[in-house]
Amino acid sequence: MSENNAWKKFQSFVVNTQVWRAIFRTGIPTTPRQRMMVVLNGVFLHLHPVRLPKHAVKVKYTWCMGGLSFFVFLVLTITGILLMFYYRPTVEYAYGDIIDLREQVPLGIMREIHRWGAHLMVITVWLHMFRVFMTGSYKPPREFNWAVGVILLVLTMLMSFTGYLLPWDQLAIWAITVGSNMAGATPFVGTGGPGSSLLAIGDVNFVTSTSDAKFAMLGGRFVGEAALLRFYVLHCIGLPFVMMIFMIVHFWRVRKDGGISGPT
Amino acid sequence: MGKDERHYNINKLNVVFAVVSVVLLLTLMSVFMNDYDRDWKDYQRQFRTIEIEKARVKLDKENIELSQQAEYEELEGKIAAAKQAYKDKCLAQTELQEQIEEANAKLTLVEQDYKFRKAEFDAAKYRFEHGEAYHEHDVDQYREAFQSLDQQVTKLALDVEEAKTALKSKQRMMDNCGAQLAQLERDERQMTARQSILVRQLDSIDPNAMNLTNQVANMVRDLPILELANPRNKVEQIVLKDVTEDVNFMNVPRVDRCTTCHLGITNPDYVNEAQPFTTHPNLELYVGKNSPHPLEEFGCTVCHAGRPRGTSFNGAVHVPSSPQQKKEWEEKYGYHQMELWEEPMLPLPYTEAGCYKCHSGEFPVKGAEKLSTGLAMIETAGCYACHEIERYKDWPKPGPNLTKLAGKIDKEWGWRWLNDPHSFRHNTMMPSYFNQSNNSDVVSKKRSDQEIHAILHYLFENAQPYPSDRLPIKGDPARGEELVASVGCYACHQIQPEKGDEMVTVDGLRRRFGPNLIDIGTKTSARWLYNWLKDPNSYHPDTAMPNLRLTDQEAADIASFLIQDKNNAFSQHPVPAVNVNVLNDIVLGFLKRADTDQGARNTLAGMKLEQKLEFAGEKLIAQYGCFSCHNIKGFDNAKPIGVALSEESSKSLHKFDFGFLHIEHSKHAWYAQKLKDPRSFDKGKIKAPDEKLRMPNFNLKNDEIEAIVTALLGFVDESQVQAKIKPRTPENLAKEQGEELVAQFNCRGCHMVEGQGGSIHDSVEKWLVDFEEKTDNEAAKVRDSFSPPNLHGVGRKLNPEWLFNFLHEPKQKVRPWLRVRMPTFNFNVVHLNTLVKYFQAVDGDNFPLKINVETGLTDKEYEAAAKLFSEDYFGCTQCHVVGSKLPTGSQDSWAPNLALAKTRLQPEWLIEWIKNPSKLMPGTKMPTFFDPENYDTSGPDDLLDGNENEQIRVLRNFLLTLSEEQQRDVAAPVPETP
Amino acid sequence: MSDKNKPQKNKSQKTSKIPPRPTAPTQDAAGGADQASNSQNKQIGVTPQELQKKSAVATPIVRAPEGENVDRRTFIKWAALGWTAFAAVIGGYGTLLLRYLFPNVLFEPKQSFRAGYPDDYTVGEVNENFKETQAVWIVRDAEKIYALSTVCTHLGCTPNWLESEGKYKCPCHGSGFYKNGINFEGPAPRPLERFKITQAPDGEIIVDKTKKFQQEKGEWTDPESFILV
Amino acid sequence: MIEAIKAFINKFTNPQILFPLLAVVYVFVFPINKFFLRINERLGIYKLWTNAGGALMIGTLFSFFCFGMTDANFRKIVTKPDNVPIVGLLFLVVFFLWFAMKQAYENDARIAAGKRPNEAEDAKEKILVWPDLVYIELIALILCSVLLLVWAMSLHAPIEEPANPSVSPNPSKAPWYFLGLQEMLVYFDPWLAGVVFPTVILLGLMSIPFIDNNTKGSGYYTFKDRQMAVSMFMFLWLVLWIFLISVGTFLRGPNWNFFGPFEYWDSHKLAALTNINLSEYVYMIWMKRELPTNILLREMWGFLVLGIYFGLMPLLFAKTFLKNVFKNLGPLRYSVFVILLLLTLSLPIKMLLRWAFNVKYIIAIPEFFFNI
Repeated sequence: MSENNAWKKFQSFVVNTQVWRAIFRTGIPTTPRQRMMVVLNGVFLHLHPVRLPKHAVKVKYTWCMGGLSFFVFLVLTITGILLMFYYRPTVEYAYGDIIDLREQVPLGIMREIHRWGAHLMVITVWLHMFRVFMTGSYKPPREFNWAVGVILLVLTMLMSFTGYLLPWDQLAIWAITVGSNMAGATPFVGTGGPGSSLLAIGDVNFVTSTSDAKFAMLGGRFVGEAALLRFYVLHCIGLPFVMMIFMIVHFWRVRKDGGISGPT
Repeated sequence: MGKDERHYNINKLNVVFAVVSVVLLLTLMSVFMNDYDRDWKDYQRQFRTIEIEKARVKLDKENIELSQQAEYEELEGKIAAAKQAYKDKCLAQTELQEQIEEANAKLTLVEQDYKFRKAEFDAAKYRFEHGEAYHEHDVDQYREAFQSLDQQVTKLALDVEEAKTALKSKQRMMDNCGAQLAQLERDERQMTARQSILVRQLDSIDPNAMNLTNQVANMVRDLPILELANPRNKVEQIVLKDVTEDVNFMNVPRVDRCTTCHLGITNPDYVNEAQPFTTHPNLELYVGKNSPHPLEEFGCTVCHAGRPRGTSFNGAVHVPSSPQQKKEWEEKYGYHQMELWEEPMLPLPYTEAGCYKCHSGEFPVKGAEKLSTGLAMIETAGCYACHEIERYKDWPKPGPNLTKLAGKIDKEWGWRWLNDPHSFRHNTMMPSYFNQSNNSDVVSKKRSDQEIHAILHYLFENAQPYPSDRLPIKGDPARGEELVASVGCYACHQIQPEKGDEMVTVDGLRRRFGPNLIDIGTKTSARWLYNWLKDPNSYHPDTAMPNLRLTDQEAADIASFLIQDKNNAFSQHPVPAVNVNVLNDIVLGFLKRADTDQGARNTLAGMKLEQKLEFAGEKLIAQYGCFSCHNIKGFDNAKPIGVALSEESSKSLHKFDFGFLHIEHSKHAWYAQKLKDPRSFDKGKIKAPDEKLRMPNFNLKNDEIEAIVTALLGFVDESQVQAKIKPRTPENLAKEQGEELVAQFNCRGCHMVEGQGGSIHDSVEKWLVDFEEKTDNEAAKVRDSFSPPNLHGVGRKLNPEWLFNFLHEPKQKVRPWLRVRMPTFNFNVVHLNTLVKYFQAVDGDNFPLKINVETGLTDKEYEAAAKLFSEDYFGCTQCHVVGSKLPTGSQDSWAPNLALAKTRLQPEWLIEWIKNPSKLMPGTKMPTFFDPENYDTSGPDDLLDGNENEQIRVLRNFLLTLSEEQQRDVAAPVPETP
Repeated sequence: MSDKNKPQKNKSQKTSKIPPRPTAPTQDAAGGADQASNSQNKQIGVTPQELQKKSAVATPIVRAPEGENVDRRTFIKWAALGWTAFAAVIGGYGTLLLRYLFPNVLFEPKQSFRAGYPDDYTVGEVNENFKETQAVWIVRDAEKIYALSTVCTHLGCTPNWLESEGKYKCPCHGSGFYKNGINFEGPAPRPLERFKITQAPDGEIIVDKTKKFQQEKGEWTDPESFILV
Repeated sequence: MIEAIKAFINKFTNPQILFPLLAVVYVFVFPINKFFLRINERLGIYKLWTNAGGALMIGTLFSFFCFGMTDANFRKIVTKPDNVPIVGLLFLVVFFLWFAMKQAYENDARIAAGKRPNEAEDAKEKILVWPDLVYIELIALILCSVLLLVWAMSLHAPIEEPANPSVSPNPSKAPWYFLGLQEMLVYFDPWLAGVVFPTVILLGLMSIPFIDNNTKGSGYYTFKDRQMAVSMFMFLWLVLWIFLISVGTFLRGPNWNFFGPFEYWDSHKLAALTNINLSEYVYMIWMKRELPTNILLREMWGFLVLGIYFGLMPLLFAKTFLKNVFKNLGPLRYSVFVILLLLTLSLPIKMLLRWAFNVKYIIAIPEFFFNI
């Protein structure tokens, strides 16, 4: 009894310290008001509105795919950052570093999580899109956010594509070779694309193997050292940066367009 | 206003916004221009102008040449005629042409049909094979399909063939009609090949030669931004995977961009252009495509140093070769040296230093005259004795042995010598320790005087007695003089009273291999000289001075000749007395190093003068490092005192102390200053006597310094060029080690080895004139006959066993008429083996090479051979010595003793030698009896059925039967021991 | 549940009026355009003409507040200048990025090599000097010189040149090619490829492997695929 | 017996058979208009979207994979680390398809009965986000983490031999989510399959909200309220995307030849490639003459066909069976819609032309890399 009392005392002391109160404004959310305040006051929970219509809480309706996509993105960010400690994007070291992640690095399973997470994210994003379509959630006023979503889908696939090269094994370079050859066939600005020969003055060709779309992508005429570096930079910094921006817009618009869709 | 919740006037905001936007736009544009504007683009533009000019000139020349050729004109006419004929006759055959077109169409159709059916057939075949292999249900069906397709394909193949034949026959008619024209046109193409290349070149670069669109294109392609696509101006680079750059953490591939501006570097047309477009000198050796150092494989900076990735004048870290040039560059290029670059370009005078990092195993480095001279200077001056240099790790001490010093000189001479060796012998390699810039003040001078006393005292006290014989016979100086001139002393020694003004060369240094023998009478006695000449090793076991196997009389003659020369001025230089006070200071200084002040003073007080001198002498020898060059008792295991130089020039410039001297801060300037006045870096510094710089002064001339600095700059870390260094194969090692010995024993003083050396020839000629009463012309003509032989090809030529023995004890007289002697060197077995291996390796033979061949002769063959040998045919004895029989011909063509052939020569080599001597030894005096051009008819027809190979073989076998003792009826044998 | 007011109000704005789009105008100055597009959405099936008209009306982005409508001309002039310059700057940044993607030098291994002079090759010869190092045969026939790839078009093995039989024969699966590179036996689906071949100003042959010519595409007639001699 | 089944499946899965079949089945499963809807109802296909139907679909898929796993060739392809996600994707797609359609049909039934959809009923009630939603999310995240960790532990991420630019594996495949595009490469040149189509797909996706002006069906699952939109989307999503990815992953082997799921990937397998351009059809086969040298003259038939396809067809459609759509959308939206539709259809059309007539290119101008 006294023990319990002491515990209570200690608890109330902790909860009433200035430090505690400075951090946790609302206290333990036991009343509806506190529950509201928790959501309203927290920077992260603030993504959500305070209350939602019941259908929007049901997994049956939402499948939770958007949230999972975001979660997997966070997992990928964290594991990705950790992988960068051990990975050097050079033709000399890349392959060996990947091998060492499995062979030597403690908890090198990080790489497996990252790789499968990447695949998972592509799948969850697709399914999210599928759900949004099936519930007609792209309809006004959410047209713009649907477009943002499509861009995020593309970015997800580009992230996955750029990451595919980094292990620098046969699977990697040939997959990227197949992919980048398509860029080489871009109309007008790819050497193998229609109209590229029209971008010439006299005998001087302006679309060459060192100045076409594929080159801009690879930093070289074929998948090599420069491509590895470019893909690495895009994968680790460039695309995530763009993606973050679009994600912010996407989440903001979800709230501003009236939260999750629902029947009128 | 407040109502609108506005503060600024929107009009004003617009104006401000417009202004800042425009400013930003302009700034951005200047960013582009700033990036676009690069020096190298200007150079490339300039180069193109020159290129166009050159191509135009060439084309004009070509055109003129063509127009002057009658053939060409004729051809042109013919072509015109043929064209007309083609037009009239062939093209007029419209019917035939239509037929061809038709046949062509038919063929295309049939071929496509065939192709498709064939593809189906192949697929069906696979399906059938696969089905049968895996016992599939439908295999019968597959078989049927396969078989039917097989038939179809076979039929179609025939159709195709038919269509082809049809087309071909038609086509041939047409072709035949135009065959002449085609041939003529081909001829024209061949004739104008060079011209058309030039035309094409001009088309691509010369605005005047191209059409308007291309002119526009060529302007557009180099515009800012657009230049990303297909610019004419671009950075050229050579990436070298196996010539690396050291970035401290690792070696990375070297990236040379020099050719971005040095555009004509491999093109011989630009020899007369100014920098940066000029051609590299000596393209056969450097940079040229077929040279041993092609540009693509070596780049530029691995030899020249500099900052390989730089694309601007300063960025490449050019280094001027003179202050004038520096000034010029400052004006022209805004030159300043990039300080934080460790490997600035080698200035022009020192460029050869770049050769060393790969060629460090060679003695000397062929083609790098200055570097070789520098290395030879280092060898002769014995720098390696104090400064560890990898290349000279096991070399003997360069100075004479001092353990028996008392038998050679007296103390007074010794004092004067140490005080100032150059005043006795101007070009001695004994450097000056005293009277230098940091010890010439009165106090130091006094101290120096006593130091010399102490050193000499130590040396004399510790000298072993030299049990020398008295001169047994009185020598004749005149004969001595002749002997010195004839036996070969001048290969290594000179008697040169005055400083000459000739430039230092490797060859010159060979003649300075031994000391200048001037004024030797002042230095030593005839008795010592006699004993030294008779057996140098008894005085100095490691000396390179060989034993010339002089008779007592000869030795005495030479000694008496040499001793005549005296230097009285030197002898009169006063020698100060021993000054105890100064000596005490010196001793006390040394004592204090290991003791307290009081203790040291106590010890000093207890020492006698003798002891003090001995003590100070030992310490001073240790301090000055005398033992590095000389054998001195008590210093057998002392370590050299100088800085190790093996990778000296890889050292950071920060580690060089420039003191208070106002000289350029560069390695080469530092080296040059150090060599010129080694102690000058002490200038302005306050130092105790034992802290002062110790490096002695070699009194080097400027050209000598430049050569040494070149070598020093070459002493760098070799890890960058590992891949380019000659592989350390047994052959290459044998060569390296052999070359090392050749240098150590100065073989090239007498012999040509690998095309270099034979320094003695001049003095032989002089001897012929002075003592053999030859005229200058005669002497010049026969000097080679009276000089030591050229050792070209001896590896293949000589029997290794014989060579080994001969080098060990050269008793046999191969060329009995020679006065110059092959002396007996103090070679040990390792030396001998190394030399034999070396000569074989030079000739590309593996050691040991000894082929046993059948050398028997039938009587008939012997007879034939003897005939060939005789005067009637080849007349071998005209030139060759046989045994003791001298040749009958003139002296200038005398040749080696054939009686030694049996043991001395390689039988296989003899065959080739007789066949074509000048192939083995270009410029030999041995006549060519078998004309290599018409070999099959070259020999005498009446012997051995005129079979040349047989003739040579029997002659060879015959030669191998000759000996000193018995000879079958060729020449009367007069056996005589040499 | 007790405090329903605030979120409820929020909700009603958002959800009750869909469709059409929420009418509550956003409070910024540039609301005109927004409103225009709102009205557009109300009536479904707007014709393009209508759409254009509406947007044309909506273009004046900035309503000049009272007291500032002094000189409309100057106003537009400066605004136009400012925004044009600003747009140019944004374009400039894009160009900057684009240019940045194309370096001035490449570190890739060289794809072209010098192959001596036409006279180094005899007519009818298949020169194998560059087979090992560059994977190229250089062939000279009566008229021209061309460079053939030594990569079999079947599975990428390296065929051998059989001088006596006058054909290239692939050791892997038996594909055969004539001297000119046309396939005639075995599984190879198409002829060997040829490379770009040109002459340097000094007349030396330069083979550029970045450009390929395939017979089946009719590229062997391209003037860069051979040198006339 | 088993071998016979496998042989049958091997043949049956050939895209030439499977794709048309799927296209036909699709029309009935996702009826695009009233006519097909009636057939659908008569055949009882809608029962797929009941619990039993779901069990049947998942069960069939599951048993197919179970059966397949007994075969070495099948196992080898399916268990390739990077192919595992696609197997998962197949199950997920089928499940969620059923899940969505089930709810849609339930709602449709309610609406038909004059009630509001389930979601609307639910929406009346407001729920506090903390803790309900937050917890649900947290649980989802935890489950997802468990899934990822288990997956990571049980399956190594692939790492093959070091990159070698001179040895290309046969087949060389793009990452799996691009295999739909790579599959298109069989029928279209890279500039279309790799650049134009992906761009059109993206723009098309983004334009969906602007073309679909049906105000019904927002915020709840429904089929009948947006029959046409859902059906068309299903064609793109299931047939042209998921199906082509599966084909590219599982059924394309060396030399990009087709291999049945139980077939050994033999790199020596030959398929007859006897394709021919439209121009060759016209000139060489029908007119029996050589191709004209003038490119425009040579390819004018192709341009004509394309002109008709993209120029006349929309007009024709607008007058006929898309009359309502046209009225609904207005000319501009209709144009965008119909062009997208035609582009979408061009893939199956080209496939059919290839299979049935060996047509290689409609327009073939290799000189300018312009082949369609």
